Amino acid sequence: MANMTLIGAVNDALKTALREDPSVLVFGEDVGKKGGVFLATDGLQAEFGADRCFDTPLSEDGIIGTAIGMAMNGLKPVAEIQFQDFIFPAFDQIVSEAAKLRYRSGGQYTAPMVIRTPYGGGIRGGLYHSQSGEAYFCHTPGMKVVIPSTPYDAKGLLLAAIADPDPVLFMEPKALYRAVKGEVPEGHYTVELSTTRNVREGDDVTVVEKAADMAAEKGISVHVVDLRTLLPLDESAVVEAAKKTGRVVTVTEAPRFCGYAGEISAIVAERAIEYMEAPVVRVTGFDTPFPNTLEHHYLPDARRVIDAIEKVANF
Amino acid sequence: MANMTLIGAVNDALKTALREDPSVLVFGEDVGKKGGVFLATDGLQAEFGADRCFDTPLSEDGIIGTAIGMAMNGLKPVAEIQFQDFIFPAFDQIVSEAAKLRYRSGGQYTAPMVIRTPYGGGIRGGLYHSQSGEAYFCHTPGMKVVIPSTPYDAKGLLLAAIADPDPVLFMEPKALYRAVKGEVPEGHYTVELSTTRNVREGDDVTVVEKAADMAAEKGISVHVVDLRTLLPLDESAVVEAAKKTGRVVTVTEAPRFCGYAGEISAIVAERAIEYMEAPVVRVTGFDTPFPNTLEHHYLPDARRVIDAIEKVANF
Amino acid sequence: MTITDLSSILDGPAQAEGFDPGISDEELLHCYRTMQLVRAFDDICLKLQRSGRIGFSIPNKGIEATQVGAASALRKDDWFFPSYRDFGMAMYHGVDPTDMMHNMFGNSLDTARGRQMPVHFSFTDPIHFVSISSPLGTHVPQAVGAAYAMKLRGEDKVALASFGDGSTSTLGFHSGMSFAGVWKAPVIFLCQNNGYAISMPSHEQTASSSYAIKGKAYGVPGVRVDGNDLLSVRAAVAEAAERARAGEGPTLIEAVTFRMGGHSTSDDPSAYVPDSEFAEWRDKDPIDRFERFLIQRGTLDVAEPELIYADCLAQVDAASKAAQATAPPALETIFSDVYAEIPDHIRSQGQAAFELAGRLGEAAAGDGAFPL
Amino acid sequence: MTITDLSSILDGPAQAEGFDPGISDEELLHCYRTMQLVRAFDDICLKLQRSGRIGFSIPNKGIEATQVGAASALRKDDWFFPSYRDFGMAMYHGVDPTDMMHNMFGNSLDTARGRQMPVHFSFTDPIHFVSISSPLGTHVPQAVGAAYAMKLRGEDKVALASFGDGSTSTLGFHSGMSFAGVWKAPVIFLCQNNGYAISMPSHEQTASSSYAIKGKAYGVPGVRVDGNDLLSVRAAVAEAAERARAGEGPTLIEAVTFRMGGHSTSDDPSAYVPDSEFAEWRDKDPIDRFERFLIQRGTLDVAEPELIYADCLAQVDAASKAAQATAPPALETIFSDVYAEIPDHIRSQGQAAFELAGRLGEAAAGDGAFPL
Ligand SMILES: Cc1ncc(C[n+]2csc(CCOP(=O)(O)OP(=O)(O)O)c2C)c(N)n1
Ligand SMILES: Cc1ncc(C[n+]2csc(CCOP(=O)(O)OP(=O)(O)O)c2C)c(N)n1
Ligand SMILES: [Mg+2]
Ligand SMILES: [Mg+2]
Repeated sequence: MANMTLIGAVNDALKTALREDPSVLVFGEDVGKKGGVFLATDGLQAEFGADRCFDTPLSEDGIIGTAIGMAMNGLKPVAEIQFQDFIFPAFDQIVSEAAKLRYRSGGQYTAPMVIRTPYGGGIRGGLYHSQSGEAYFCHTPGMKVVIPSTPYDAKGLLLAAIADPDPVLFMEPKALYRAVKGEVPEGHYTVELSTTRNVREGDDVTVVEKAADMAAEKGISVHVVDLRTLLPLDESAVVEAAKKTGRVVTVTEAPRFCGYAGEISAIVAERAIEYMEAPVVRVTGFDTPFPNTLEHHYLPDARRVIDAIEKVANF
Repeated sequence: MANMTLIGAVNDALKTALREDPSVLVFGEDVGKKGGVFLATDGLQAEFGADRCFDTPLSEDGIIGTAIGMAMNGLKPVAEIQFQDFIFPAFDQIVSEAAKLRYRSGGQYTAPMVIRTPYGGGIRGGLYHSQSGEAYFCHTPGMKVVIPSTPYDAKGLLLAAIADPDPVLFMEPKALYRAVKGEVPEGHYTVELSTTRNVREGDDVTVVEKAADMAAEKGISVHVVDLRTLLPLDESAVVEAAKKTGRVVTVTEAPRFCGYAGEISAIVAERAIEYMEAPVVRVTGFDTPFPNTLEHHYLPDARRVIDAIEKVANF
Repeated sequence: MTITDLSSILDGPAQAEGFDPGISDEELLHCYRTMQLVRAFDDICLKLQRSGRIGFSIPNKGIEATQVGAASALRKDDWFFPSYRDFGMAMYHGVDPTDMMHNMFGNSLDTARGRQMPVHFSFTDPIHFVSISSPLGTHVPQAVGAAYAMKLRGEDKVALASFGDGSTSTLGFHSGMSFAGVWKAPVIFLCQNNGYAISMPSHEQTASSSYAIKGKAYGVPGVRVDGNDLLSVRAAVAEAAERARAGEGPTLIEAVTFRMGGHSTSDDPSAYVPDSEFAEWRDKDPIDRFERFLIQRGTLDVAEPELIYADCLAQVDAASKAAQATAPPALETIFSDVYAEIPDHIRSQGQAAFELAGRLGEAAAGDGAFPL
Repeated sequence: MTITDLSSILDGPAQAEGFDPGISDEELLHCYRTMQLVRAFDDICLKLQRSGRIGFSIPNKGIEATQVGAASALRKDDWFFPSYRDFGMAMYHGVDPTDMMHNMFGNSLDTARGRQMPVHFSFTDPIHFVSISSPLGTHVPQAVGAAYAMKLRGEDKVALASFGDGSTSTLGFHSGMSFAGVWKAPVIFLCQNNGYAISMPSHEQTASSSYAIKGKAYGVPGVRVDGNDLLSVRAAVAEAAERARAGEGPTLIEAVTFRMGGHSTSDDPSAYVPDSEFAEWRDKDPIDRFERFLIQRGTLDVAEPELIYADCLAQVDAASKAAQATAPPALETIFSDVYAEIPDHIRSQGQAAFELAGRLGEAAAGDGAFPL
């Protein structure tokens, strides 16, 4: 066990995978000599050589396109997209190719690969270094989408993603990179994909995703579920948690309209509406691009989450 | 008035716009000499010349990227993407650029333009000539997303989209291109964006989007709402319709997970849950890529819609 | 642009007395027969489409030499990343036309399990003929990635990415060429310049003086060959493969050819291809030219072509009958192969679909095996 | 790659006795002063960033001649599609450093209304300096579209798209060059080859022999100039602009220069730029070289540079103070400018935010004006 930051756990997972499996490769923009703009790949090129950890030309389409070809042909690419905001030039490769290759070839060709990318706000990145684009990929059958929120999960989920037979988008909450620390086992272990984590048990309101402790002080008992894998989602866990309290608040940073939080609401409205004692509420980023100076007003932080919890609890 | 198909109405709208406004241009792959693979732009190059209706190199990124530049600089581009399935190479230009230009420049630069594209199944197009990707764009603040379902609406909405100061994705249901006919006024008229259309009045179940007449025969009175503009949505109209019957079924062809139908469920669960007398149900494409031979099982057709209406009515 | 300025073996060296193509007669005949098989397949597909039995097909008339010439220069363990207008490559290496017909009908024996449109083949045996995708250009960087894997493992293999003139404008062309140049990946880029991208003439697609010259932007050598000359294409690809296997990196080959028909069975080229252009190219038919060469050197008897074509037709016809007699895919094929394992939400959607189909009496034979 | 093989005016013709640059002294001095202003702006931004008053800035040291040389060859009614490392172009044409500082602080007078990161400028007056986007390369086809509009209306204007060496690998470069070539659009592509794309050395970015040669793939003439020589860049851009205005289409200019520091204030180049490379380029500082030229020809007095720089510093310092004294944007700026008119759903989200901020006592001065 070692006490690590979330980004340290990512780095450790990559090292573990590179050591264990010679078919694993790590590449992307600036991941080699520089070790990544956030230093997630620090030290990898030095330890594993420039054949297995290397920089690429400035083309996300090329990064993902070549990764798919590698994955088809026996390698296990772990590609980095420097910011999730810059994944869109590779959207066609992800949505049309990685996600559909197994299906369209009847399983003859597959793309087992991992796309790691930092996402989310909180670093004063403005429109293009802050976005949370999970919904685009969660609407894409064939993709898996994973978001860790603790160092332990980051390493275990990343190793599970690398071992997975399907393409996985691994979204790293960059605001948490160095903000959270925790115990992380040495060597190989995995956290099973498509399982949720109960962050906190409670009876009054179910909060889906990460949330605050402050509501409890106001006498509301909050049950918090961290989804960990957004797709394929463990829907039953969400439905059970919703039924338990009869009140649901979902929190995501992305814009609300057609976002992931809406999917949670829809699942609840379809499978547990008889249990609901209050509106199913979403606390999300606004339906605007991501601002810069005022990002603290944009983010669905504790103040907004608590406000929603109180409203739902007192409905 | 003339009796026209939906694609005829699109063609008529384009001609009307080209005639009225010298800044309007129509371009894309094969829209010139050939008049488009569906013939939506038939005759335009002959009438308006190759300066105003022309073919482009095979790059959707180039089509949308140049359209944005034209729109910034006083032209009114109406770009065609041959199939919505092929819009993804232009995803970055749409999501990062067209949608965010006004915001990031404080209104100094804007991209008033229309992207027309045929979408949806029903033509045995398999994975890549059948998709309904509206959710990707509806999760993108700054975009408008419009879908007509009658010839009258097709012309009026397209002319409204062309006159709109914001970028509009105009998705044409290709299965309806020649399957529906209707009266269409000559010359200029518009159908206001962000207004819904009550296709049919009823009391028992509200069906959002296009649906069947058959449920009525089974003694269920169905209220059908055609959204027409998916973003910005006239949410109040949806909420009112939901409250009226207390039972809601939403129909879309796209995969369910994180799709547009879920947004409707979420709005209802947030704003009208007290009125609901049954689960809010989605009838959608499955969470798989679009198949070919079995597409009739994949599509949310009348059999599946009626099944859902009955379940909800009898809940 | 005329093709006379191109390096052509059939029109050049092959005209000389005693010319030795360096290829066995058996191999020459296999190439010839494969071209005829492609044409027979096309002809039958056209009939099937016109009679409504299949929805769509893509004709190859005029470009058979490019496909077959390229395939003949490569080995069975090389990887093919084809376009939809390349299936002669698969035929050359022994893919059975019956397996291709299963795809045309999207039936239960289709390797794509009826999920793709016709002509979107996928094979792993006897060659890696990688699942064809409709979005253009995406396979180009994929071929480079597959080639990187070969290189990393020290294998003696190459990847071929084949695409049309129009596809050079896609992002995949740009990224694939960029990465291949930098990585010196063992990949061959074959640009089939067949005159048009649907209705867009090749000379309006780009202002560059040729497609081959585009290699300059990526440090990738570019060559331009007569695409209607099987020997020229074969020679160019053979040389590129040799370079690639020797670690010298990628090559871009422009094969100048012509699509002697519409883009697909849904397309009418008369709106945009001048008659004169068809007439000009008719004289350069790649099968006729190769046939004349084989007859001239005595490899083929004047009477044989007709017999060979008839034999190919019969083979394809039998394939088509077999495919038509095969059941459509089972309902479960909608829900499987999205992931390695079917996740809960897809499983329950499948169960609902199966239940509904059963209730409405629509479940087909085989649907009972629904393994959800 | 050394820059000595490049066409350079300062090192070449300008060395000759009686050389006439064909530019007025006033104009030469304006160029010089603008380069100093860029450097002063950089220097002050670095201090502001190090002291935590701004979050981020992008240094321009070493590439001032490329920016200012290019701008000086264009007119005020031309359109600029810049990268984030181009603001000298705006300064040259008279954008006030105070307006730029408002952006660095993202305050209420920022034209981007505090929505963008620092250095992402947008101006319409006195020039069209089009809103800078972080995603690389996207502005390249946009410049081509804007140029198409100019051409269609028969205007005598050009668009300039400026980008780094790394950005030539993006899709936007490929599509923009393709379309411009075919359309003969009046656009100038300026590739600032400054040695690196963050940590990626320019010679690993592509296997092509230069960036200028990439024009061949698109039928766009490519030229390569000494980017640390203001006169060379100016001459190349002037010629390209003349061609464009005459209807002869686009030009790709590679300006070979060097980024004398990190990619941004967040970057430490010591991990990937060898010291020797910095040393080599230090001697080629574009301001020093131009300064020597001006002093030699008597346009500038030896004592002036220091005064000019001090003057620029004072101007920028005043700008920075003014920006710091300006209030942050009002809360409503989150919700406006998404669309021309605020739609209902955004309006109600804004109302909720405003209500909450009010309740928690967080509403700032100006928020009361929330026009929702
Ligand atoms: C990304 C993308 N855009 C558009 C299309 C529609 N489309 C199908 S084939 C084709 C033309 C292709 O031309 P070319 O690359 O020259 O190949 P050819 O058909 O001539 O062999 C087009 C535009 C597509 N399949 N993918
Ligand atoms: C599409 C995209 N991918 C990645 C990035 C992250 N990024 C920002 S600057 C940069 C390097 C750009 O290099 P170059 O084009 O040479 O410009 P320079 O910074 O050297 O002026 C990268 C990779 C981005 N902004 N956009
Ligand atoms: Mg072609
Ligand atoms: Mg650079």
